[in-house]
Amino acid sequence: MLNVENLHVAYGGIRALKGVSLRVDEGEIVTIIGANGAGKSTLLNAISGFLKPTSGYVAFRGKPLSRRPDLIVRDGICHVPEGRLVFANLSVESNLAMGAYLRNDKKAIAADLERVYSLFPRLAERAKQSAGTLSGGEQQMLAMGRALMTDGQLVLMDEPSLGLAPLLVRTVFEIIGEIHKLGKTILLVEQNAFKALAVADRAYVLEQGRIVKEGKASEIAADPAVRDSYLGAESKAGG
Amino acid sequence: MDAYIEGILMLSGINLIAVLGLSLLTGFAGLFSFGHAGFMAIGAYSAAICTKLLGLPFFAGIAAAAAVAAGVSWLIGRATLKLKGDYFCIATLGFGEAIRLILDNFQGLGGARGWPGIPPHTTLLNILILDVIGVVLLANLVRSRHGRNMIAVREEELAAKVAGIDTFRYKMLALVISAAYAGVAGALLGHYMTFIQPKMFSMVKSTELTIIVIFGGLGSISGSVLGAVVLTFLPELLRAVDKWRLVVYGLAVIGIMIGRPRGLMGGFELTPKSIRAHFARRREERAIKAGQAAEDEAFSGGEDGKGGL
Amino acid sequence: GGEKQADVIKVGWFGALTGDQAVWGNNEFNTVKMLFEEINAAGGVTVGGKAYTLEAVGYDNKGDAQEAVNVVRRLTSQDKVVAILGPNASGNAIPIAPILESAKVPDIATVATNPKVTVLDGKVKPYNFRVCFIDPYQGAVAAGYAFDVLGARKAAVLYDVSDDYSQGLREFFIQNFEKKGGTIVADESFKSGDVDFRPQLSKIKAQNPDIIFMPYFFKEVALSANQARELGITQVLMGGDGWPSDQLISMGGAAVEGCYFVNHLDYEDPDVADYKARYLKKYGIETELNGYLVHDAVVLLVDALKRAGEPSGEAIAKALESADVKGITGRIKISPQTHNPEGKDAAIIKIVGGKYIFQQKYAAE
Amino acid sequence: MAQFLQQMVNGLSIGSVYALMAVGYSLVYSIMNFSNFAHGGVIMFGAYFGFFAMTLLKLPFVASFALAFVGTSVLAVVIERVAYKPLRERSAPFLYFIISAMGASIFLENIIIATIGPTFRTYPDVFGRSSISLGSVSIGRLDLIMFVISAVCLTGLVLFIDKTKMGRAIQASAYNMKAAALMGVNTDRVVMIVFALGGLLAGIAGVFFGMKYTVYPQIGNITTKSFVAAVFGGLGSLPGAVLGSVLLGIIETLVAGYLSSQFRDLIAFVILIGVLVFRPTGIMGKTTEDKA
Amino acid sequence: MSDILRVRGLTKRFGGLAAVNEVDFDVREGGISGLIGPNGAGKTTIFNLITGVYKVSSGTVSFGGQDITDLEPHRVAGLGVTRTFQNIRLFKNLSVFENVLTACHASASYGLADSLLRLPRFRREEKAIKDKADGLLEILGLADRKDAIANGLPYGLQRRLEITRALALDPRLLLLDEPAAGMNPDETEQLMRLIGEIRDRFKLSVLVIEHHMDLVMGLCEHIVVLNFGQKLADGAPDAIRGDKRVVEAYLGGGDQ
Ligand SMILES: Nc1ncnc2c1ncn2[C@@H]1O[C@H](COP(=O)(O)OP(=O)(O)OP(=O)(O)O)[C@@H](O)[C@H]1O
Ligand SMILES: Nc1ncnc2c1ncn2[C@@H]1O[C@H](COP(=O)(O)OP(=O)(O)OP(=O)(O)O)[C@@H](O)[C@H]1O
Ligand SMILES: [Mg+2]
Ligand SMILES: [Mg+2]
Repeated sequence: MLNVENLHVAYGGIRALKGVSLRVDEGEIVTIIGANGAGKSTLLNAISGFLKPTSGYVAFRGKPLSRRPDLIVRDGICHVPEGRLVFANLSVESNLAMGAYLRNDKKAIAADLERVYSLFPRLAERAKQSAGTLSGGEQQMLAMGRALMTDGQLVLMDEPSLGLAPLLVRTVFEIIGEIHKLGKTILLVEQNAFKALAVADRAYVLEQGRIVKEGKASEIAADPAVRDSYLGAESKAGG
Repeated sequence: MDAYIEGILMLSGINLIAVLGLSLLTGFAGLFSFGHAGFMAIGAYSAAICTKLLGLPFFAGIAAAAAVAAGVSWLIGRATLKLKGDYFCIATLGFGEAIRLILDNFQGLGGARGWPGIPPHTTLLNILILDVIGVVLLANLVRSRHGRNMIAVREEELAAKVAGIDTFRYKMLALVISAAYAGVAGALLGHYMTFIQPKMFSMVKSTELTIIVIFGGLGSISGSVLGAVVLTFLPELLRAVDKWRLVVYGLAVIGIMIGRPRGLMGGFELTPKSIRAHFARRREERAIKAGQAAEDEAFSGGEDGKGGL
Repeated sequence: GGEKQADVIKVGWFGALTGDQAVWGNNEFNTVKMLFEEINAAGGVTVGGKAYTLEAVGYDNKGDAQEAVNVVRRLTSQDKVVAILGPNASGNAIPIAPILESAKVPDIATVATNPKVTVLDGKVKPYNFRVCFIDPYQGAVAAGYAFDVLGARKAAVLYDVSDDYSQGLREFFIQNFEKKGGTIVADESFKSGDVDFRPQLSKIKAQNPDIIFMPYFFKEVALSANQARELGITQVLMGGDGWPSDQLISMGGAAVEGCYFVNHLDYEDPDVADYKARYLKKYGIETELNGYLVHDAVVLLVDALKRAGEPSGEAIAKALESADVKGITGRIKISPQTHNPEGKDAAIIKIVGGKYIFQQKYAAE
Repeated sequence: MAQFLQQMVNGLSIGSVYALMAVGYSLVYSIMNFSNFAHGGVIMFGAYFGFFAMTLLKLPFVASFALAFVGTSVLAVVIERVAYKPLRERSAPFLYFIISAMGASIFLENIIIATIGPTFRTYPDVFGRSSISLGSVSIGRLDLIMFVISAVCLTGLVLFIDKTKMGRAIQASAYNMKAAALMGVNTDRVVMIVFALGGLLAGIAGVFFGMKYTVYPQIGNITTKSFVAAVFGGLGSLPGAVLGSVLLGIIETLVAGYLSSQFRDLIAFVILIGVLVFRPTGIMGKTTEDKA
Repeated sequence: MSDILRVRGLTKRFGGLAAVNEVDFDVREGGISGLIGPNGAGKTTIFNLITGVYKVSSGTVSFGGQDITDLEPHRVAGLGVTRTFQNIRLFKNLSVFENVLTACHASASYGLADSLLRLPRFRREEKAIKDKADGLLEILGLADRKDAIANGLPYGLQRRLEITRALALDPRLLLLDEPAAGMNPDETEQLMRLIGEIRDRFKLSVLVIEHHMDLVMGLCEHIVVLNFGQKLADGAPDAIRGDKRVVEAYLGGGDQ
C-alpha cells in the first residue's frame, strides 16, 4: 500500500533521514520504534508532505505521492501528528467536524461522531469548550478523535499515547485495534515500544536516520538488542 | 568631501542611532513600535530648547534629549507595556501621532509651522563619535544578563517569567533605552537641519526606521549599521529614476524580505571572532559532508542499508 | 551655436513629485521644463554678452524637509547649479538656507508663504527669495475683505492644524479680523489626511457665523464645502491661495458657488490665459496655481541672469536683490530688506456659475 | 440636543466608513496573524477601478462597482502570491509579513503616482449630493446607502465564516495551517479566498470612499484609522471590527464636537488606551489566559 | 523533615468549571513527591497556581513558611520555585548554552552600568555564570550539544534542557510537568535516575507530574492523587498502589 524508497531528509545541514526504505501492506499494523531523535517524526512528516525530502521516493498504492499535504490527505492518508495540533481556537465539536472536512455523507459523519464520543466520553462533556484550554491528555484524545473522523485508509500515528494516563493508554491501544478492525492500515510510531510491538504485525527499528532492523513484531520484540535498548525495565521485569 | 555625500553620511549616522535603539526594542526584546519618530521629536525639541532658548552647550542638549525621551517613554510604558503584540503597536502608533498633535498645537515652539534657526551644531565628527558610543554600549548591553533577559522575553515570555525574569521591567528597560537613543537621534537631526517641524516626525519616519531594522536583520547590531547606511543611500541612488523612485524602493523592500529571509545580517554579527568562526564552520561543514559521503558509502556497501545488525 | 557644454546654464528645481503634494510639484516641474524649452528655442539667455541655453535639473523630495536638504546639497555640490527654483512648502524652504549660503546659490521659492523663509530673527537670508506674498499679508487681505467689503462681523475658522500654511493663514486672519472689531465665533481644526469635517462643521453651524474662513487646499475645501452644504450651512465660504484649481469646481460644484478667495492673479489677464493654454496644450491637463508662480520665478531668474553679467550664484543673488519685473501674477519688485515681492496686489476671486470671476485688486493696509 | 443628534449621525457615518475598511483588514489578520498594511493600497485601487470604469469605459454604476471589487479581489490575491506566499512557505515571523506589506503599500501608492499621476479625480454624481432631513438632523444620501450595503456585506461575511464549511476551514487555518492541511484543507486556496474576500471588501470600500471623498493616491492612508478601530474592537473578530469602528467614529465626533477639535485624536487616543488597559485584547477580543 | 510547600483549600474556576477544587497537600523538604491523576484532573493547573501563572480563585499556597499566593511568576521563581512545562517552552531560537546562561541571570548581580561599561564586576560575574552554565550542561549530559539551537533538539533532549534551565536558578523546589513524556522506557529509566541525582546533588525538593507509573512509583516518596480537580488520595507509593479508588479512576486493573 505504502512504499518508501531510499528517503533522505535534512534540516538545513543536519541530516535526519539517511536513506530510509520501508513498506506497509494493506490491512497491516506496522510500527516504527527508535530512540529520541532517531527521525521517526521526520519520516511521518515526509510521508504526509510537510517536509520535502532531499531525495527518495514515496508511493501510495503504486502511485507516487503528490507533494501537497492536502492532496495526500485526499488520497487517503491520515496523520495524527506529534504535538497534537488541535485547533485551539475552535470548540471540541468544530475540531471533530474539521476531521470530516473532506466527507459529505452527513449520516456517516454523525455516526462516526457518536463513536468518537462513546470512545472518549470526556470529549462529549467538553464539546463546547475551546480546544486550546483542554488539558494535555484531553487534547491528545481530541487529536485521535479527529483522526477517526476522516476516512483515511492509511493512518499515520505519531506517539498517540503521549501524555495519557495509564487507563487511557490502554484505551488508545484498544482504539488502534478497533480502527484496524475497521479495515484501516496503520503506521504507528510509539515510545511505548512494548505495547506497540504487541499490537503490530511488523516492525522497523530506526536508529539515527537509518533502518537498522525490520521484521515480524514478535521477532523484533524478542530480539535481545532491541529489548535492551528500547523495552527498558518493563520487558526486563517481564522477561 | 562633497557636501552632498557628507550630508547623506551624516543622515545615515543619525538614522543609525535611532535604528540602534529600535533594534534593541524590536530585534532583541521583540516589541514592535510605530511611534519611534515621536521619541525623535521629543529629543529634537528638548535639545533645541536647551541650545537655542537656554543657550546651553550642545552636549547638554543631547543629554536632555535622551533624558526627556526616556522619561516620556517610561510614562508611556507604564500605560501600555502590559498590552500584547499588535495592541502594543497601536498604542505606540497613537502615541507617535499624539506627540505630533501636541507639537502642532504648541505655538510657543512654532507649532505646525516649525521652528527655524536652531544652531548647526551637528557635525560628521560628533555623529561618528556618538555612533561608536551607541554601538559599543548596545553591544555591551545585549551581551550581558540584561540583554539576554530581553531576548528571553522575546523568545518565550512565560518561560522567561518562570525563569525569574521580571518581564515587565525588561520590556520597560528596552523601551526606555531605545527611546533615549531615538531622542539623541532627534537632537542630532534638529541641529543638522537647523529647523524642526512636527511633520518631520511622522509615522512614515517610524516606518522607515522599522524597515531599516528588519532589512538589516533582527537581533544583529552590525545588520542595523549596514541597514542604516544602505537604506539611507538607496533612495538617493534611485534619484535617477525620478518619480519611479519609490516604486523601486517598495519593490526592493519586498524583494529583500522574500530573498533574504533573515534580513541582511539576521542573527549574525560582524566581529573578527564571528568571521573566523564562520570560516571555521565552513571548513567543518565541508569536512562533515565528506565524512557523510564516506559514511553513506560504507553503509550501502553493507547490506542494502538495513537488516544488518 | 549651442554645441559647447560650457554654454549651458544649469538651474535646479525641487519639490514633491511623489507623496501627498505631488500634484503641485509635478505641475511646477512641468512648467519649468516647458518654459526652458521655449526659452532655448528662442535662442536662450544672454549673460555677459554670451548666449546660454538653460537646463533644468529637478529632484523629488516627497515634500519632506530632510530630503529637501539632501537634494539641495546634491544640486549645489554635484550638479553645480547656479540657482534653484522651488520649493512650494515653507517647511522645505526654511532648512535649506544654510546650505545655500555656504554654496552661494540663490533659491526662489514659489508658494512658500511663511515670513521665516526669507527673514529670520530680523535678518534677511542672503540667498533666499520668493515670488509670492506672505501669510500676514494674505491673512490681512482676507480679513479686510471679509470685514470691509462683505460686511462680515462674526467669522468662523476651520483649518488644518498639522499644516504650516493653514496655521499661518489662520493666525493672521484671526489677528486682523479681531483688530477690525469682528469676533471669531468658532475656531475649529482638523488634521492633514482627514476627509470628514462634519463634527467641526456641525459645531460651527450652531454658532451661526456670517462667514467661514477655510485656509487650506482645494481638495479639503471641496470636501468640507460639500459637507457643510449637506448639513444645511448656507453661509459664504472664504479661503486663500490654496483654493484655485479646476478641481475645486469639479469636486465642489454647487457647494462653492458664491464663495470668495484671495489669489495671486486675475485669470482674465491675457498673459495668464496664454500660459494656461500653452500648458494645457503641452501636457493635456490643466495647470494648478503653482504653475503661475513658478512661471514668474523663471521670469525673475531670467531677468536676474541677464543683469548678472556672469552665470554665477553670487552674481545672480545680487541681481535678484534689485529685481523689478512684470510677471503673470503681477509686478514683482524684490525688497532688499526682506527678499519678498513688495506691494504685490492680491486679487479677490468669486466663484460664479462654476467660473472664477475676478472681483478686484485688494491691498491690505 | 439637535446638535447632539446630528453629531451622533456624523459619528455613525464616519464609523461605517471605518468599518468597511476594518473588516477586510481584520479578516486577513484573523487568518494570517499580521497587519496587512497593503489593504489601504488595495482600497485605493478599488476607488480608481470604479472611477475609470465609470468615466473611461462609461459603464453604469452597478457594473463599475462590480468591476472594481472583482479587480481588487484579483489584486489582493496577486499581492498575496508575490509578497506573502514565499514568506508563508518558510513560516517567516510576522514582522517580515508586515514589512513586506509596507513595501507593497509603498509600491501601490507610487505606481499610481508614476503612471497616471497624482491628480485628484471626482466621481460622476450617482446618488445626488442632497441630504435627507429628519427634523433638524440631516443624513447624507450616500452615507445611508453605504451604511446599508456595508451592513449587508458584513452580515454575509459573518454568516459565511460561521456557517459554511469553507468558513470553518478558514477559522481552522487561522489557527494552524499545518493542522488544517492535515484535515485535507487546501490551505493555499483558503488563503487565496481570504485575500479575495478582503480584496472584495476593499473594492467596495474604495468605490464608496472615492464617491464620498474623491480619488487620489493617498486615500489608503485613512486605513490607519480602521487599523486602530480593528484593534480597539478586538483583532481578528469581525463583529469587533465593526463595533470598534463605530465606537471610534462616535468618540472622535463627540470629542471634536464638544471637547476640542484641535486635540481630537489625542483625546480619542487616550480613551482608546484607557479601554485597552482594562480590556487588553480589545472589546470583543477573546481574553484567554496563557495556557501553560 | 519540614514541609517546604503547603497548599490549602486551593481552588481554580474557569467559568463554571472548577479545574481545581479545595485541594490541600504538602511537599516535604528534600523529598520527591508525585502528583498524579487522570487527564484533565487539574495537575498542570495546580502548577500554574503555585508558580503564579494563574491567579487562584481561592485558597493559599505557602513556600518555606512564606505566603506566595498570587505572587508574580518571576517573584515565585526568585524565591526558589521553578518548573518545566508540559508543552515544552524553550527559548527556541537560542542555543542550548544560551538557554541555560539566560536562566543563570539570578546568580549575577551586576547592574546596568556594569554591563554597559564592561566594568570588572561584570567580567568577574559573567565568567562565574558562564562556568556555572557549563557545569550544569556537563552534569545533565548536554555539554556536547552546547551550541545546538534548542528548536532542533530531539524531544527528549528538549525536556532535559528545560530541566537544566530550571536548575540554573538554584531552586529549592523543582516542579516537573510530565518530564518523561515522549521517552521510551529506557530513557525514562535514565531520567528517573537523573532526577534522583539532581535532588541529592542540588539539595532540593521535587514535585513531579507523571503518567509513567514506573517512574512515579520508583521515585516518589509521597504521592498526591487528583481526580476531577479534587484530591482523591495522598500517601506513600504502596498505599496509593493499593488504593481501590485510585486503581479505578486512574491506574486501571492489572496493568503495570
Ligand atoms: N526543525 C528542526 N530543525 C533542525 N533539526 C531538527 C528539526 N526537527 C528535528 N530535527 C532533528 O532531526 C532528528 C530527528 O528528529 P525527529 O523529531 O524526527 O525524531 P523522533 O524520532 O521523532 O524523536 P522523538 O522521539 O523525540 O519524537 C533529530 O536529531 C532532531 O534534532
Ligand atoms: N485556561 C483554561 N480555561 C478553561 N479551562 C481550562 C483552562 N486551563 C485548564 N482548563 C481545564 O481545566 C482542567 C484541568 O486541566 P489541567 O491542564 O490542569 O489538567 P492535567 O491534570 O494537567 O491533565 P493532563 O494530564 O492531561 O495534562 C481541564 O479540564 C481543562 O480543560
Ligand atoms: Mg517524534
Ligand atoms: Mg497537564
